[in-house]
Parts: sequence; structure tokens; C-alpha cells
Amino acid sequence: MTTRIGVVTFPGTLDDQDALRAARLAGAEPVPLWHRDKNLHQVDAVVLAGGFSYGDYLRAGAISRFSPVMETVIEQARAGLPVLGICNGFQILTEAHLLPGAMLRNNHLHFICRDQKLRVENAGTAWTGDYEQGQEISVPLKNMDGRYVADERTLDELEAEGRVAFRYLDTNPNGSLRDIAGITNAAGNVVGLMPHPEHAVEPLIGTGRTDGLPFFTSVLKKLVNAS
Amino acid sequence: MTLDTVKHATETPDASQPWKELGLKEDEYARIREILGRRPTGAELAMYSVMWSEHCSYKSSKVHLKQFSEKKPASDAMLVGIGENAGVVDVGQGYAVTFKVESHNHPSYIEPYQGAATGVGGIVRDILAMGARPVAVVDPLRFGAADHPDTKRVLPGVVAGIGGYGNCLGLPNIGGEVVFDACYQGNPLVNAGCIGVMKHEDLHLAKASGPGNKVILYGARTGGDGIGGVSVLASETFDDTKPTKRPAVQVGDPFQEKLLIECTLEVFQEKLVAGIQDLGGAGLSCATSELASAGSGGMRVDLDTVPLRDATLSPEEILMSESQERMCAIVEPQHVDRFMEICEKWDVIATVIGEVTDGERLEIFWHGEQIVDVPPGTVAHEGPTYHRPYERPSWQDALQADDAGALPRPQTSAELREQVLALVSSPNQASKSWITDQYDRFVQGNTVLAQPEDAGVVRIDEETNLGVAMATDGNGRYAKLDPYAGAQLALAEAYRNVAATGAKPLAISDCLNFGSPEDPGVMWQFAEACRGLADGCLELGTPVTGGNVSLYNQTGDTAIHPTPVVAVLGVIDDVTRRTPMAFAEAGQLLYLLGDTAEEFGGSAWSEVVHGHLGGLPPKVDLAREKLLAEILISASRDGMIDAAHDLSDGGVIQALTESCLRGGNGARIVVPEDLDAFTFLFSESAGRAVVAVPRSEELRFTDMCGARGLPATRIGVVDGDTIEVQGEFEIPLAELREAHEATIPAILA
Amino acid sequence: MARVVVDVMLKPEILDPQGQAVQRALPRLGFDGIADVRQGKRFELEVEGPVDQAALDRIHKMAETFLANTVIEDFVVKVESES
Amino acid sequence: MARVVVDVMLKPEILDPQGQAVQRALPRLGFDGIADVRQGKRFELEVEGPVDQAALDRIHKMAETFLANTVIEDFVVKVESES
Ligand SMILES: Nc1ncnc2c1ncn2[C@@H]1O[C@H](COP(=O)(O)OP(=O)(O)O)[C@@H](O)[C@H]1O
Ligand SMILES: [Mg+2]
Repeated sequence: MTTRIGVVTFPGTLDDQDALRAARLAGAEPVPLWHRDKNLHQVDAVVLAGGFSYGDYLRAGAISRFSPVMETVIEQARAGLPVLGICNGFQILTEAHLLPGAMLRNNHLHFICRDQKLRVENAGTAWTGDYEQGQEISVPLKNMDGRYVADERTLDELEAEGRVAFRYLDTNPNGSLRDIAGITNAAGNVVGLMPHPEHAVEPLIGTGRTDGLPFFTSVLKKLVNAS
Repeated sequence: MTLDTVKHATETPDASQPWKELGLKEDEYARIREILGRRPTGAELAMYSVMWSEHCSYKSSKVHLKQFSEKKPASDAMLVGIGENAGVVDVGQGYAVTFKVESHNHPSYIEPYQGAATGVGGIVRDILAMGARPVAVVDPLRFGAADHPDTKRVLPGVVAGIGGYGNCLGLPNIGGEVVFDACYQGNPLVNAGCIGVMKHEDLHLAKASGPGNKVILYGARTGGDGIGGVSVLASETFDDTKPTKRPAVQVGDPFQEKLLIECTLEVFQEKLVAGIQDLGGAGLSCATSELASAGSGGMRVDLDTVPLRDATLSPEEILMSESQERMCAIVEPQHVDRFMEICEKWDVIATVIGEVTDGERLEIFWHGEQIVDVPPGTVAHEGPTYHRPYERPSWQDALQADDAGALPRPQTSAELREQVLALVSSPNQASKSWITDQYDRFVQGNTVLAQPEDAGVVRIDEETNLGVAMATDGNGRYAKLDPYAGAQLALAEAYRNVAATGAKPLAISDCLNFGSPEDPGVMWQFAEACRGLADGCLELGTPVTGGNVSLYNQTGDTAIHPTPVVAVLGVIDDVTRRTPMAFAEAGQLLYLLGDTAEEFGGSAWSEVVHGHLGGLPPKVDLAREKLLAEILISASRDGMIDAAHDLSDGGVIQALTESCLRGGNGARIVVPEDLDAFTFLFSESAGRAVVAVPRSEELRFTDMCGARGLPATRIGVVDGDTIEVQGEFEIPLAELREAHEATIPAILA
Repeated sequence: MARVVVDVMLKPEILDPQGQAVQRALPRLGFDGIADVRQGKRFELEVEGPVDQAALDRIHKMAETFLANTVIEDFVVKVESES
Repeated sequence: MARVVVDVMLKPEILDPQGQAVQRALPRLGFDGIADVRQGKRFELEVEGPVDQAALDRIHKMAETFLANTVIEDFVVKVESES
């Protein structure tokens, strides 16, 4: 049986097609999910893709978090369903309190699009198993509200528990506290990050690297091993 | 206030009307009365005035633009030509591409963020209305002097607006231009282009036929935005003393537009629309009259059914409103329910506002009373035509006689080195990444090349790797020296940029930015540029598929440089064969293709070092451009070159700097025997490119150039971490990078 | 130190996509009875020295030329606390 | 119809680059004597029906769960006008 990776489309989601493509290239069956539909259609994992859901008008992710599909995603994520939030998806996960902290406007106040270097700080999550611990990768970053903040206690806790999953290398592109680019929940099934692994899955396209593909193969392996 | 119905207008023939305030001339008003056989109603007057404005009717420009059709080259690629929302070009494998460039100059000066944002929104809807999925945007921009305080107000706002809107739509920005020149101080140019892709069978045209078919307005509610904006903003230079009752500024809602795009593509896919038109300038006046006149002519609209954001709007205002993010579709009755369902799915408001009739008149009603009864063609297409006088300006000869070749040249190697650094760090030649990093170039996952490459390239078919390329160019300095040649140089440069990536140029769109047509000198520039462009397109075999004219770009009596911007579209059969600009591999051989002459008129060097503009622009040789393009395309297809960079403003040294910095490799350069170092490095002769050739391919490549008669001169090798011009100077890449990349952030931070 | 607040709102006739997005979301979240939502900006300024008429005039000027874009926005200046 | 205003500001301990950018620009524009600037959001809600305690409670709830993200923001609800 093939592994089904669902990708949610909210009004204003932009990178859903890319995430579906990445899932397909990794060998999974891509399944489009719709924000009004509570049914997750038996997917084995969910990706909340990037974009500007609801225009990001209130706060990035704030409106989407209350959509019907999120009711099920939140419930199942708590039960162990692998969920990856990329960029806007990460923002939705923090708004939904599946991940701690919040995302704010970049400290330089501009949208920024660049090829970003990261270090994989936790290769033990559902989405990072195919990386080496400490591996340095490069994937596109593109956002307006990418500054990760949380209170000191939360940050210390994240560090202590190894839940900082990715850190920015070379430059911190947005003022994120402790250079945090992505985090995981304690169980390791819910991961969120600002950079876009789904844009780095094909040679020649985008930055021309495939450093993002292991996200998708990781979850595939994890699911196959689990079943 | 009583409603000015058709009946009322007939009964009160002598009522005085504000035709003048609406920008109409006396004879135009008389002509409207003649067409209608009575005085127009207020609503009719509003429609005619806005549709007969310069912006909508092209009244000053159309006598010149018609050369684009008359001199159209034979091309199998054209599916739809000038006249529709955008032209459509066949790119093979059953795909068609539609693309266009438009201006939003004046609004962007008043309110940079929203002006630029709605510029992007408008061009994207144009492309969508052809039945295509928008796949990329480009943004040719021009601002006043880089160090002028107002540039700091205008530029960041414009860039944020283009990014804010385009990024939110999920359209990769793959190219454009940023030019600074004092001539654009009070009049920045904000042009925006969009490319869309469709299958041949999905082509949709803006026409309303089939009596009984429903007219559906969908998208945003109609508000008081930009009322009169079209005629006031586009037909006169603005003076902000004029009181405006309604906001002249439109605010964009990119989220709404994203929904509009997805919703529209879905109704296309289910084949639910018989005709479609976007609402841009002149809003409903334009959409209804154009749809009706392109169809069988008859249409009835109940204007009071239009969903409003502001209940106080009068019928005239509703007709003229330029509220953004709206479309108008013609739908057969049996498809209406499904159409509405899809709109509901995407949270898009849709309303049946009327239907196609079997008559020949556009009839508009307000609460049951008729306020418009016109032959739609007279509104949409029979606007006035002006044969404005034009005359070569008296100063043109003196300008051309002021030869840049006579300017003092660097005397020592040290001076040469200094001037190289001055050039690559000057605002116009410096890296624009502070700007372009604010644009998403990755979204949609099909971007093969994007800025700072010579042309943007996007894949349009994942199976076959078919792709399209686009570059936009324009050099107002060249065009000022000689508008005919300047237009051709813009065309040649964009064409060359596309070919440099390995794509075959197919067709062009343009945005013609000029001063006041009421100035015979400006009109001459315009006429010359059109003639040059039409002749050039004929020779290169690239038809003009459509474009845009922006006039009255001036401050007081001073016009901007004539600025024809050309966008060239190309096709590449296999995007994996694309040629990037970076010198990525040490040891590869550098070849200069083409001939270098002493050409400094309008050059970056003359501007940066001497603040000079005079003489003649580089000589145009389109046969040479064609040959160069063929070589670049063959070499890319057959894997003979690993990098290519076209030469344009800044010449050889600018191109070497960009390619070295992008690849992170230096170059050792030898000045060709027949040239002095200065001319070699700074001349801007057209028809040239630099390529990097792997050693294993050298013979094959030079044989090909030799056989086809293209001069190819070996100028050096990719090597080290400096640019060394032997016998002259050496500059470390780190120093070059600092010079090239620090300028723009320093100005704008 | 006194706090002066400048509230900047889009002019009523200008489209407010942000407010609209919020308003449309409310019923879905179970909040009814809100007929309209407009979203604007609030600036809290900590002012040194006395907030006399001269200071207020300066702040008004600042709001007009900088904090608000009067092409599309209106603003209100309020003294919130003196100390 | 009554107007209820919800002011949402970043918590004091959270960096506010927008406010800082404003503050940094002020001296350049010739405005001195502003020690600090914070930028937040202002929501103007037009409420149908009476703004009684029940309505205010509902709006408070709405602000807490939706208009503000209390991880990073504080908010204040104010009745501005009744009619
Ligand atoms: N406003 C802009 N938007 C997007 N890309 C831009 C913009 N301005 C410049 N670029 C990109 O930067 C690169 C260099 O620009 P330019 O020097 O004008 O190129 P060329 O001289 O080859 O036409 C090109 O890839 C161009 O598309
Ligand atoms: Mg180029």
C-alpha cells in the first residue's frame, strides 16, 4: 500500500501544488485536502503548506487555524499523526498551539526571499529521519512574518528537550530568537519551520538543490516502518 | 437629485453637462450627441468620457501603433494578436502563452505601495481573462536619482507593493529592471508584466454573444475607488490641488485576487464561460461596452444589482468605479448554477447583473429606469483619433553632435581600475538584490532561472520540460539620443537576453512610456520609437502581441526620457538545457561574441564618469542579433557552453563582474589585439555576449561560430578569485562584491 | 513622561481588506452580531517633557506627514496619560 | 449600533521592530523628544444590539482567542460610542 501524504489548501495557500509534487517525488501518493472538509481521507501524514492563507490579514495563520480541517488535524496531531507546517503552515501550527511560540514580522520589516543555510538540530523527528544530526542544508526561505519568538522559559525548554529542529546558519534572516528556524513537538510528529523544503526537491528548479527532499522521504520511511 | 434617464435627456436637450470637467473636448461632446441623436445622460457621458480618454482609447497613439499590425512579421506562433486583452502565442506541445506589460506610473507616484500593487493586480487579471493560468510576473521600474530624498519614499513603497501583491498571489517574480535617472524624479515608471499558460483549446475571448446568456459580475464589491482615475490620471499630469470627491487611490486586496484566479480557472476548466473580461481601467463601462461590442452588440444590465461596498454611489460612479479584483463573465443560462457554486466554493461574490440581448444596443437600467442606451461599439472602439503634430525637436541635432567619444578617457591603468569600480558600484549598475530579494521567485516550483539571470525561465510542462523565458529591457538614454534606434536597442537587448538563456525568442509585448503627446517633440519621439520597434520586429520575426502606452509622463514641461520598454517571450524545449550566467567552473574559456567598436553615446561609462548624455547610441544590426541568438541557442542545446551573459549597459566589464560574482570564480582576461583596454571594457556595442566554454567543447564551438560567420574572440579563462585584466589591473572578487552589492542597501537603508 | 496615542485608520471610503477578512471569519468562529470591522494602527508614543499645545502640534504634524498616509488614512491624536 | 474598539499591542518584552523603525526615523524628520514608540493594531467593531455585559464578555472572548495572540500580545476592549 502506498503512503498517502495530504496537503491542505486554505484560501490563499500558495505552495500546495509544490508540496504535493514533493510528496509525489518522494514516492508517496499526494492527496489534496480542502479547508472546509473535516475529513482527512485516510492520509498517513499532513503537510500545511506555505502561502498567505486568508491574506495573512489578521496575523499569519490566525484565521486558518479555526477552519474545519484544522479541527481534525489538531485532534489527530495530538494522537500522533505526522504533521509538517512549512512557513504559513508553521504559523498555523503555532496559532493552533500545536507548537509553542509565535511568528512575528521580520525584524527588518521586509519580505525576504533567499537561499538559506540551516543546520538540522534534531534528526529524530518524523520529518527529519533521513538527515544526519547536525547536517547542513540549504533551502529557499521566503516570508514576511518569519521571526520566531517565545518566552525565555519556553526557549530553554525547547533547547533542553532537543526540540529546536533547525537553526539558521551564517545569517539569521529575520531576528528569530536563538536562530530558530524550526521546532518540533515533544513527540516528534509535529514539525514546523519557516524555510521551504518543498522548493528544493528537483535539480535545476529553484536553487537547483534537492536538500529538501529528505523531509518527505523521512516521513515515508517512518510510516512504512511503523506499519 | 433626479435620475438622468434616457427619457429625461431627450426631454431636456439643453441641460448643461460637465463634459469639460470629465476631460472631453468640445468636438468630442458634439460627436457623442451626434451618435445618440440627443444629449447623453449622465451615465452615458461618464462612459464615453472614460472610454474616450487617452488611457482607454489610445487616441493620440493609435495612428502610430497600427504599424505593429501593418508590419507584422509572418509568424506561425501568433494565435491571437493585438486587440484582445493580451496576445497569445503558440509555444508547441499544445501549449499557448499569453503575456503583456502594463504601466501604473501615475498612481504609483501618488501612493507608491497601492499604486504598484494594483498595477500587478491589473495585469494579472488581463492574463487570466485570456483563459490562462498566470505563471510569473516581471516588473520594469524607473525612479528618480538614486540619492534624491523622494526616491526613498517612492522606491521602497513600489517594491513593497509589487512584492506584497505578487507574493501573496503566488506568482514568481522572474525579472524586471531598476533604473535611476533624474528625468523620472516626479514621474517614476512602474511597469508590470505577467505571463500566463494555457492549452490551445482553453483560449477565452472577451466577447458577449448568444442572446439570453447571463452577464455575471464576480469578485470584490464595487466601491468608490479611482472614480475618474482613468481619465484624470492618465490624460493629464496630476496636480494635487484638484479636489476629489472620491478616493483616486485604489487599494488592492491580493487575497481576493488569488481567490478570483482559482475560481476563474475552475470555471474555465468546466467550460462554463462563453466570454470573459477583466475589470480594469474604466471598470464596468469598459467591460460591458467591450464585451457587447465584440459580441453581437446587445446587452442589458441592471446596474442596481451590482454589489456595493458603499451604498451612496450613484449609477455614474458605479459605471466608472475602478474597484479592483473584479471580473465579468458571460455564461449560458444552464451553466449559471454551477458557476455560482464554484464562486461560493472560493468565497467569491457573484451576481447576475444582466443578459445578452438580440438587439444591438447596450442598455443599462437603474431601478427599472433606463439610463444608458448606446451602440456599444461607439463607446468601446469608435473613440476619437488624433493625428497630433510631431516634429523632430530643435535640440536633437546638438544633442547628437555632443559626441561621447570625445570625453576624456582614463590615462593610466590605475585610473582604469578606479573607473571600473565606479561603474560597477553606480546605482544603475549595482546589484539590485536588495529589491529583488523582496520578491518570491520560487513559488509554484517551476522557476528554472530568475533574477539576476539575463532572462527568467519557467518550466510549463513537468513531463517534457518545455519552458518559456522572458526578459524586459529599455534604455531611455539611448532612446533620448535616437528614439528609432533606442526602441530597436530595447528590442535587441531583450531578445539577446532571452537567447542568452538558450530560449528562442518568439514574440514581444511593450510598454511605451513617454511625455505629453501635445508636445510635438514628444510626439516625434513616440512616432520614431513605434516605427523603430515595428521595423525591428519585422526584421527579427517577433510580432508585437500587445502592449500599453503611457503618456503625459512629465513634470511641468519637462518630459521623461522616451522610454520604450520591450518584453520578449521565448520558448525552450528542454529547460534542463538552459544556460545560466554564472562562471561556475574554473578553467573554462571565455569568448566574446560579436564586434566591439568605440561606442560610448548614452553609455553607463559616460553617465557615471562624466555625467554626460550625448552623441549617438550604439549601432543597431539586427541581422547580427539574429545570428548571435542562433549561436547562443544552438550552443545551449548542444551543450557547448556552460554560461552566457549578454552585453549591454556597462559593457564587457559589467558582464564579467556579474558572471564572476554569481559563480564565485574570478577571471584572467586578455585585451584583444585590435582593441585598447578602455574600449574593450566599456564600449556598449550591441549584438554581443560573453560565453564560458568547457575546454573539451572549444573546437566545436569556435568551428560553429566560424562557419556561421560570427566573430568569436577568446578573451580569457575562468580562474582564481580576482578579475585580472592582464597588463592593466587586478581586482579581488571580494572588493568587487563590496562595490557591487553595497550601493543600493546604503541608499535605501 | 507622558503617553500620546495616535490612532490611524483607513478612510471610510477606502477598501479595508484586513477588516473584511476578520469580519468574514467571525460568524464561523461563533461570533455573531458584528456588522462591520475596520482594522487600523495604533502608535503609542512616550513623550519627553510637557505635553503642551506645542508638543501636540508637533505630534499632529508627525502623524500627518509620517505615521499616517493621508492619501488613504485618517488619524486621531490622544493624550493617554500624563505624569 | 455601537462601536467597540479592541486595541492590541505587543507585550512590552517583545521586540517591536515596526515601532523602532518609526522611532529611529523621527529625529531624521526633525521630530525630537519621543523616547519610545510601539506600534499595534486597532480594531473598530460595529456591534449590533445592546452592548451589555454579555456582549462585552463575548467581545473579550473574541479578542482573547482571535483578535490577539496572547502568547505575544496584550489587548484592551473599550466601548467607544453607544447609540
Ligand atoms: N525590478 C526588478 N524585478 C525583478 N528583477 C529585476 C528587477 N530589476 C532587475 N532585475 C533583474 O536583475 C538582473 C539584472 O538586471 P539588468 O542589469 O537590468 O539586466 P540586463 O542588463 O541584462 O537587462 C536581471 O535578471 C533582471 O531581470
Ligand atoms: Mg542581461
